[in-house]
This record gives sequence, C-alpha cells and structure tokens, in this order.
Amino acid sequence: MQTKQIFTGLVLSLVCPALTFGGTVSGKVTYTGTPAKQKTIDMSKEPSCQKQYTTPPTTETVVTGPGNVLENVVVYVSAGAPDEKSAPTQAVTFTQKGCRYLPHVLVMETGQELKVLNDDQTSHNIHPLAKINREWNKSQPPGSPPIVDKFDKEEFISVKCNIHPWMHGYFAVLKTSHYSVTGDSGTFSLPNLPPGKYTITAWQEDYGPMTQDVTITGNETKNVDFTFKAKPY
Amino acid sequence: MGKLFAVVLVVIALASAVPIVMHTWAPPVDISTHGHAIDEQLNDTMVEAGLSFLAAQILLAFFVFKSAGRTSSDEIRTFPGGARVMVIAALVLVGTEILALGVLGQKAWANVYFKPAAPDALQVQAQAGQFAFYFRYAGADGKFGTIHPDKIDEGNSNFFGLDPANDVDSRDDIVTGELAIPTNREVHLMMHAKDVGHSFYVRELRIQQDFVPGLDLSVHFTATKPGKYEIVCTQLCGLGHYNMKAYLNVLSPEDFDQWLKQKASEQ
Amino acid sequence: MATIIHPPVEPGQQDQLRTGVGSGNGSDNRLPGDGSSRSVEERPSAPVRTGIWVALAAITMMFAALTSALFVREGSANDWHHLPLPPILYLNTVMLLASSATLEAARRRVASYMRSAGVGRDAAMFWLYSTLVLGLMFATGQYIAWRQLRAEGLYLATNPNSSFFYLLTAVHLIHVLGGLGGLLRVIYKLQPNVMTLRRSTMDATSYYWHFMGILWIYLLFVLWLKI
Amino acid sequence: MSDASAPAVHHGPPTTFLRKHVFSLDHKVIGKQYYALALVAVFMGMVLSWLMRIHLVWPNSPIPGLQFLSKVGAPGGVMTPEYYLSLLTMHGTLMVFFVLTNAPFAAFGNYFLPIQIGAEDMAFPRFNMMSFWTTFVAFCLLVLAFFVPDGPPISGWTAYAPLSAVGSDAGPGLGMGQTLWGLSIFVFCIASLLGSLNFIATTLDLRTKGMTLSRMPMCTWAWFITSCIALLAFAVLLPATLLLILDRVAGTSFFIPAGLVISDKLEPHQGGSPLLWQHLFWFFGHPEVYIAILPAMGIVSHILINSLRRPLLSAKVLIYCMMTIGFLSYMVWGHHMFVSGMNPFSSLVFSFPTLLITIPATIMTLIWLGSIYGSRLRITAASLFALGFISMFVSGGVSGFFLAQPSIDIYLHATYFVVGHFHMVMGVAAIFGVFAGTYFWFPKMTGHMMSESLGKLHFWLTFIGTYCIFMPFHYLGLAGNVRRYSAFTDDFLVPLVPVHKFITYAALFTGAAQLIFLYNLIHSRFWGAPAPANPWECTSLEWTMPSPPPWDNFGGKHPVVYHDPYQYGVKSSTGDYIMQDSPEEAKVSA
Repeated sequence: MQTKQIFTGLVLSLVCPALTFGGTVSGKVTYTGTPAKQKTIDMSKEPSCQKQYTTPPTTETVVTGPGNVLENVVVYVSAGAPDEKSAPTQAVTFTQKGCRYLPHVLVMETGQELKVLNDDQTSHNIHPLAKINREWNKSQPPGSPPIVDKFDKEEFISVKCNIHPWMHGYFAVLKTSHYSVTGDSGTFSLPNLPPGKYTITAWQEDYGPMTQDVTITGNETKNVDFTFKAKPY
Repeated sequence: MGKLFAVVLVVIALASAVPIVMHTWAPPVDISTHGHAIDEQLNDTMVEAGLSFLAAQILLAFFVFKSAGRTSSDEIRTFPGGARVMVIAALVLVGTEILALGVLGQKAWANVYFKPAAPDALQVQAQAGQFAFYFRYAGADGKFGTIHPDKIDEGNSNFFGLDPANDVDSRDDIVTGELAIPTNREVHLMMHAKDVGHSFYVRELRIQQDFVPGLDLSVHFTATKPGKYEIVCTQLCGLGHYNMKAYLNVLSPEDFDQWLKQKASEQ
Repeated sequence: MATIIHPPVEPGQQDQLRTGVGSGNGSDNRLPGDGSSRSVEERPSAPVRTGIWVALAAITMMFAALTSALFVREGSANDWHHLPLPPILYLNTVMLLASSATLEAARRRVASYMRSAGVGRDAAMFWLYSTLVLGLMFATGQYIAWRQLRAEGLYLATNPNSSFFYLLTAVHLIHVLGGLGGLLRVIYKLQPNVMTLRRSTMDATSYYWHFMGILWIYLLFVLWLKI
Repeated sequence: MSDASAPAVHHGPPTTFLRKHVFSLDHKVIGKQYYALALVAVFMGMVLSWLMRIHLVWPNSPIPGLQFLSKVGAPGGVMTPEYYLSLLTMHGTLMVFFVLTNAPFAAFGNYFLPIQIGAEDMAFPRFNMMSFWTTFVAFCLLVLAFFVPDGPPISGWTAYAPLSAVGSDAGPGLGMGQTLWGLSIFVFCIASLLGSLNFIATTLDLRTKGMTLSRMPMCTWAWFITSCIALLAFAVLLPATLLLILDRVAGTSFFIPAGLVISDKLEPHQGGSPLLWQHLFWFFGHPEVYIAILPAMGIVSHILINSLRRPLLSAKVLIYCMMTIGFLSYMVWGHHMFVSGMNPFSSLVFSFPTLLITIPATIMTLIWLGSIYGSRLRITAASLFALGFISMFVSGGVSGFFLAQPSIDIYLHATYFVVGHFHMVMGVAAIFGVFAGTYFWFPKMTGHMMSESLGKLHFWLTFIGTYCIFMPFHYLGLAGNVRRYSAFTDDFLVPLVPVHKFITYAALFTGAAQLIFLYNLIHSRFWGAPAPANPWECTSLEWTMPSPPPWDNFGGKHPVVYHDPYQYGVKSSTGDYIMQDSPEEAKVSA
C-alpha cells in the first residue's frame, strides 16, 4: 500500500508537477498599530476620470480590511523552490481605468509577457521606475494598441503615470510560480510545494518585506501568519 | 498680372481684418481687477497696428496696380519728397506710436508687477510638476510646512514632500488639485517648480507667469466674477504638456470657507 | 613673390573713373576709395590679416559669453566654493608672455629676412623654435595644474567653480594649441625648399598668439577674482 | 610680399570628380551644395509640419504608414504626445538652422557675394569647403536623432533647461536624442562661424577695382551685415550648447538647479540657473531672426530694383536701416522672457529697443513702396515673390508690435499669436526671399531658364495659401490658444478645433503646391531653355559673365567698376540700364 502510494506520487510528480499532492503554506497577513490615513485622490484635473466615482477614491499605499488584515501583500517563496524552467505562456494584463491601475499590485514571473491596456478616454504614460530591469516610459493614447513588454530580472517595480501623478502601482516580478496576493480577507495560500525547506516572504509596498522559514514534509498544510507594524505617517 | 496681384492683396488684407473687427475670436471676459488695463492696451495696439497693416498693404497694392505694365515709353516718376519724406514719416508716425504705447504699456505692466501683494492677501502655494498643478493652503495654523524634496511621494499623494511625522506645521496643510479662491480678495500665489519649467496661465485672469526651477516667484491678483476657469501650462514641460491643467474655482467668500473646511476634512 | 592683381592704372582710365558720373540716386560716384587707382603694393590689408581680426572678434565674444555665464552662475546660488588657483598657473603665465616676446622678435627677423632675401634666416628660426618650446611648456603646465586639482579631489563636476576652471582653461588651451599649429605652419613655410611664407600669414599668426596671452591674463583674473 | 585682393589660397580648375562636385573649393559649387542641403531640409521640415497638423485635428486616429517611421512614437500609426513634440522640435531646428540660415545667407551668399564684388573666389576657399561639410555633419547628427531608441528630442528648438539638460528621467526623447541635438547645434555653430569669417574677409579685401563699399549691390550689403551679426551670435550659442552638453554628459550644474524631483527621483544636481540658458540662447536667438530675414531683404531689394527698372529712393538709407536693425538685435533678447521671471524692470528695458526696431523696419517698407510708385514694374515670378515678401514682412511685422509690449505679452505669450508672428516674418517672408532669388538667379546658376508660368502659378498658390495658414494663427492666439500642445483637450480649446481644421487643409494644400516648385526646379535644371548671359537686363557683375559662370568667374580678368550698382531708367546703348562694369556715361533719364 504505502509503497504504491509513494510510487504513484513520485510518478505523478515527475509526469505533471501541477498535480502533485505536495504541501501547502497558507496564512493571514495582519498589522498592529495605526496605519496611515489614506488620502482622498483629487482627480479634478481629469474630469473624464473624476466622473466615474461617486465617492472620491483614496490612495492604496496601505489597504486594510476588517480584523486588521492587510490587502495587496505579495506572499511568495523566496528561497527553496527550484527556479522555473520557463515562463508561463499566458500574459498578465495591467489595466488603466478611471485613472487608476487594476490591479494595484501586479505579480508576474520573469520573462512572462505583460500587456498594458488603456480603458480611459485620455492618454496615459506608463513609467515603470525600474532600477534592476530596464526603465521605460511610453505614453498610450486612447485607442492605441496594448503595450507589450516583459521583465527578466526579479524586482518590485514602482509604476507611475506622469500625466496623472496620483496613479501609482507595482509590478512584482518574481522568479517563482509559488506566489499569492492577499485580498480583502488578508489570507493567502501557496499550494503544491514538494517536501523541503522554504523561505516565505511577504512584501508590502510601504512596510517592505518580512520572511519566515517553513519546512514541508509531504502532503500537509502549514499555517504561517505575518504581522506588520503599521506607521501612523 | 500686376493688377491681379493688387486686387488679391486688397482682398486678403480686408478679409484678414474682418474677424478682428467682428471680434470673432476675442479674449474671454476679464475677471481680474488689473486686466482692463491690459485689454485697453491690446485694443489700442490693435487699432494702430491694424490701421498700419491695412494702410501698408493697400498702398502696396495701389502702387503695384498703377505701375505694373508701364513700359520704357512712360517716364519714371519719383515719389514726391523721395526718401526724406519716408524717413520723416516713419520717425514721426511710428515714433509717436511707440512712445504712446510704450508709456501706456508701462502702466499696465506696473499694475501687475510693481505693486507688492497686500499683507492680508490669501496666501496660496502653487506647485507645478510633470504634469499637474497642486495647491497648498496653510490651514488653521496659518503656517506652511517646509518642503522636503526627498520626501515627495506622489503615489501616496504627498506631492509637496511634507513630513507630518516630524513637522507639525505641515499636518494641517491643505493640499488640493484645484485652486479655489474667494472673490474680491487678493490672492498671493507663491510659485514653486518641482521638476522642470512650467507656466501658470489663466486667460480670464490675464495672468501668465513661468515656474522656474530653483527660483521662487510669485504673482498676486484679485478675481471678481465667480465661476470655474481653466489653468493651463504654457511652458513646454514634456510629453504631458498638452494635458497639464487645473481648474480655478472662484467662489463667494462664504462658499470658499465651506470648501476649505471640507477639503481640510479630506486631508 | 608678390602677384600683382591690378596693373597700375593708366592716367586715361583714372580720369574716366573720376568723371564717371552715374545717374539715379544710389551712391555718389567719387574716386573709388579702395585704392584701385594706386598700384597694389601700397595696399596694406590682405585677407589673412583681416580674417584673423574677425576670428579674434568671434573668440572674444565667445569668452565674454563664458565668463558672463560664470558671473551669473556665481550669483545664482550659494553653492559656489572658491577654489585656490594652483600656483603653477603663474609660472605658465610667465611662459606664455615670454613666448609672445620671442614671437615678436621672430616676426621682426622674418620681416627683415624677407626684405633682404636670404640673410638672417637662422635668427628667425631660433626665435620661432623658442616660441614653440615656450608654448608647449605652457600647455604642459596647464595639464599639470589639472593634475594637481584632481589630486585635491576637484573634478569637472565637483562644484561650479571647478567646472568653470576646467572649462575656461580647456577652451583656452585648445585655442593655444591651434596657435601652435599655426606656428608650425609658419616654420614649415620657411623651410628653404618650401619658401612660400607670406608676410600676412606671419603677422596673422603673431597677432593670434599675442591675443592668446592677453586672453589668458583676463581668464586668470576672472578665475582669481572673489565676488 | 602681400598680394592684395586674391584669395589666400589659389586653386586651379578642378580636375577630379571629387574636387569638382564633392570637396570643391569653388564658392559656386559650395553655394549650390548649401542650396541642395537647404532644399532637403525644407521638405523634411514641411512633411513634419504636415504630420503635426494632421495629428492636431485628428489626435487619436492613425496616420497610415506612420508606424513605419517610428514604432514607439506611433504605435499602430497613432502619434503619441511625445512623438508630436519630437516632430515639433525637429521641424523647428531643421527650419531655423538648416533652411533659414543656410538658404538665403550661406547658399546665395556663397554663390553671388564674390561674383558681385568682382572676386574670383572667397577669401579662404578651404575654410569655405570646411564650413559646408561641417554643416553637413551637423545635419546628419540631427537626422540621426530620428533613429535612436528613445526617439528625437522633445524640448523644442529653444531647448529650455532643465528639461533639455536633466536627461531621460524627464521623459522619452531626452536621452540620446537630446544629446545629438546639442552636438548638432554645436557643430553647426562652428560651421557658421567659419562661414561668416569668410564672408567678412571676402567683402573687405577682395573687392575689385572701383568696387567701393557704396558700390556694392544691396544683397552683398545684406550678406555682409548678416555675417557680422552671425559671427557674434553663433559665438555665443557655441559655448551655450557646450555648457548644455556638459550638464547632460559630465554631470555639471550650469543650468540645473538643486532639489529637482523628477518622477519621484531626486536629481543629483545643485545650484544651476535655468534663466542663464534662456539668456544665452536668446542672445543668439533674436539676432538669428535677422540672420534669416536680412539676406532676404537684400535679395528682394536687388530683384525689386531690377524689375522696377529704377533705383530705390535711397539705397543708402536702406543699408543704414539694416545696420540699425542688426545693431538693435543685440539689445532685445529679453523680450522673449517677459514672463520668465526676469526682474520686471528689465522687461521694460528690453521692451523699448524692441519697439524701436519698428522704425527702421517701417522706413525700409516705405522706401520699397515709394520706389514702386511711378516705376516700370515688370511682373515676373521673381518680382511677384519680391512683392509678396513685402506684404508678408508687413503682416508679420505689425504683430510684433503686440509682443514687444510686456503687458500684452502677459496674455499673448506662448500662444499661437507668437507662432503666427514668427512664421510670417522670419519663416514665410525669408522663404519668399529665397523663392525670389531662385527664380531670379537660377538661369545664372544652371544655365537654364525656369518656367515662368509654373513659377507664377507657384506664387499664387503659395501666397494665398500661406495667408490662409498663418493669419488664423493670430486669431487663435487672441483666443488664448496655447502653442506646443499635441491635442486640444481643454474645454476652452475644443471650440477652436474647426479653425485648426481649416489651417490643416490650407497647410496640406500649400505644401502640395511646393511640389510644383520642385518639379520646375528639377525639370528646368535639365530641360530648361538655355539661359542668355543677362536675361533680366540686370546691371550687377554676375550678369556680365556667361551662364553658368566659368570656374574662375571672370576668366582670369578682373572687372573694373565704374558705377553704383543700379543704373536703371537711363538712356544707354544697351537700353534703359548700364552695366556696373561698362565705362559708358549715363545720360540723364527721360
């Protein structure tokens, strides 16, 4: 029995890694203290965007949810997992809508294709302030085709639009496919981890990275929680 | 062909004058207290320049009309008085024109630049950066927090590089994307350029002033008519230049106080 | 060597010129003022001589612009750190002035040598070569001055004053090297087998060289000046 | 020892192909080379303006084929805002430097100045050749900017610091492209300095026997005065661009102040002064306007006199006026900076000399007009363009009257009013001078006549067309239409778009009309009727020699000049004129 199970597991893991019943790391990202008050964005400069909001939107530097959970936190395996052989073929898309970025934090793998769309009636310029990768700055008039590009080094890249200075987002370029971004529940889960020692990193754009080590032995679920210290300003 | 030239030229000259006379594309109604002087100056100049334009073009047409096609059988006539007349005419006509306009213009210019701002003027700081204007009101304490260029973080809406953590003055500063001002109260606009050269241009205010990096300039003006007007950048500042603008919101004093309170709550 | 362009004017022609009365009212027809009724040997100016004055005017304008930029920049912000000039500059100044003197001596020798065809060439050559040597010493001296500043950690972009120091000295040095080029050309043209030197070329070269000296004094003063 | 009025370098007849057509020392070939370069530049600049006009009125619709010109600048043919600014910058730079400075001054000046003063060549033929090929290098450097990755510069032809100095942080086109722009202008300055030096020395020293200063034709005077202006103007732009380049590549801070934050990045510069660049640039920039217009004035006067068949009321006064304008042009640069944050008092100081310039300008216009009165005007393509020049000069001149006054400039600064003003007075007017010169001198330069009828057709279309383009610019300016916008999204600008549509159609039409000129030029060059020595019955020296002239102009002989250049309206053996070099006495005209 036992041996058979392991054997099938081994075979499957060789055949298609995606289906291996590996371990899972899951948890919740919270904060302590009082986070900075998010400022309302003044879009009066761009009426075509302003009129899309009933209540003026706020900045997204620190997005919190009920129960002190943190959103937009990138949690990923920063060490232990083998580097990916090849980037996934499907592209990730980054949309400019109502003079904001959707999503605010976009995770992609090195070499994975990035598509930038402009859903607005005004032209934007996309300016990833990359330091390790190549910095570029292209503007995208309404109706022009999507801008397609890729980054080949691991980096958290701050993205901005100079025409609408409040527009701000992040490209999280990772070497691994084991990542997750916390939503309004603040939870994350990294499944399909083969047995081994891993370093899990949680990165928040304002508070920076936090890491924890975890060991996976076979088919189990380890719980790892992250708690950031919030700054009032 | 010479006669044709004359006719065409007269037609062009008159046609060019029509929209001016009809005020088809005239400056918008002035809402400032100093603007009328500029408008008068503009009109006077328009009359003098317009007349000399028409006179010169029509004279050219007339002379060409008369002298085209005259052959060697016709004798050459010299303009009565010759060059001397021309020189004197230019000196007298244009000279007086220059003096008149120059002196008048000095007054209009002085209204804008040679009077210092009134001490009780509303102090507003304007910052121009690629590619938006932001405005700052001192808030309750009436003190502006100091600017720390290294702290500027537009993604976090910290456009002026304020440091509320350590700088108490800056905590109640009101930062907005539109410039709201009360009617009939002088506004002292302190101008600061964040990155490259920009300019502050409001047609209705008859105000245009460059933002020069590293140079802290200021203008002061008084608006009289409530309404929403556009502030645009007129100094080439990069790819977003054409879209760099903000709204000037002239409110009645009561509405202005309301607006200020509301903005303060949003900070 | 003189190639005469206008043959001396015959009297008849001269009269013609005098009496030539044009109609119309452009300019009055007086006797041509550019000496066309004289034979050309008396004409003082030659293109090269005029050209050099024009060139000097342009160079003056350029350095006027650069130095006024210096004064504006010095006043525009409080980041101006006055840098003490490397003392070797004063030695270089002496070199340059000395070279002016030697070149003047050379010019005189060349003139007399040209008048009395073939006598006193060696003297001329001696002064020319000593000018060349002094000029080269000036150039090396300037280079040493730069080395000293770099040793003190003062580079082109260190502060506005160092920027202007390197800029002005470099631009001046480029012009000096140009002058040395002209000097070599003169020396070449004086070689027995060439002998194509014109008096105007010699003069032009020396005017230029003297001007470089004056210009250097001015620059040195500007760089030394504290406002 | 000194050989008076011969070029410093003697050169025999060219033998090899290279010496004949490429690295020629012959001022005539060099003049033609300048003309050809200007022709290429002007058509490039024109196409750029077409693209800009089209984009302005249909900002979001693709321009077919544009994506092949620049994939990044026009994805799918839709022009990006930064590419619009690139085209704007390149248009301005090409037109001002490589057309308006080269065509009326360097091209015609090189060809005709030595001939008109009876010289066999320029004073320094080698310098002359060098100055052309240096200009060519400058041109190549500029065009190269089209092909660098982040595109051509976007800071306008005035390249205001710090935008032009901080590098690519401030946006696309401000990296390699801007540096190439700086280098190009730097090299161009050197070329122009060499050229002006040559012109001055030639005029002063190579005049033939009897050619007193007062006997020089109007255009020679204009070229001479212009070269004096250019010598001092470019001598200032040269170091200015040097400083700009150093700020860009060497990390100095001449023009970049401290504490600039560009795209959330604190720039590592300190203390520089942006106004310093503006002062240096405009100290060159304003005289540059006269470098463009004075030669045109000279050419037009020369042609006008010839077609009027009478001397001007006073050539002397006209020359003095040109000198005055040249002199004043150095005291007025500040009127470009009224709202730049100069001390407001200096604005008034700059305003007065600016207004004063209208006096000599008016005198010149009145003298032209007065000379037309009672003349025997001959209408040719050349004379039509000369008359057109006067009209344009007036139209563009009067609008200067507004901008010279600081108070009005507060409202009109940086609006289309300014664009209309300088396009008419220094753009169109100067180009009209070049057209006039071309129709007038083409027979001499090529030995073939140009088609007069095509020339006249070209004139009518261009004359009406340019008025349709540039008059509305003034109206837009009065309505406060800001210049250098790649699209009109502001509420108050949207209603003006129809006017822009009209202008765009006019521009496309007028531009197309220039193809007639191009055809006429090329066709006549090869198949035009052979030109006689003096088709226009003109009196100046260039018409005493066969068309085209031999390589040494006067065939080794040296003409003797007996008259002032404009002996028209007299009775003589030849008809109603006397050549400058004919000893014949003029009878008092009947």
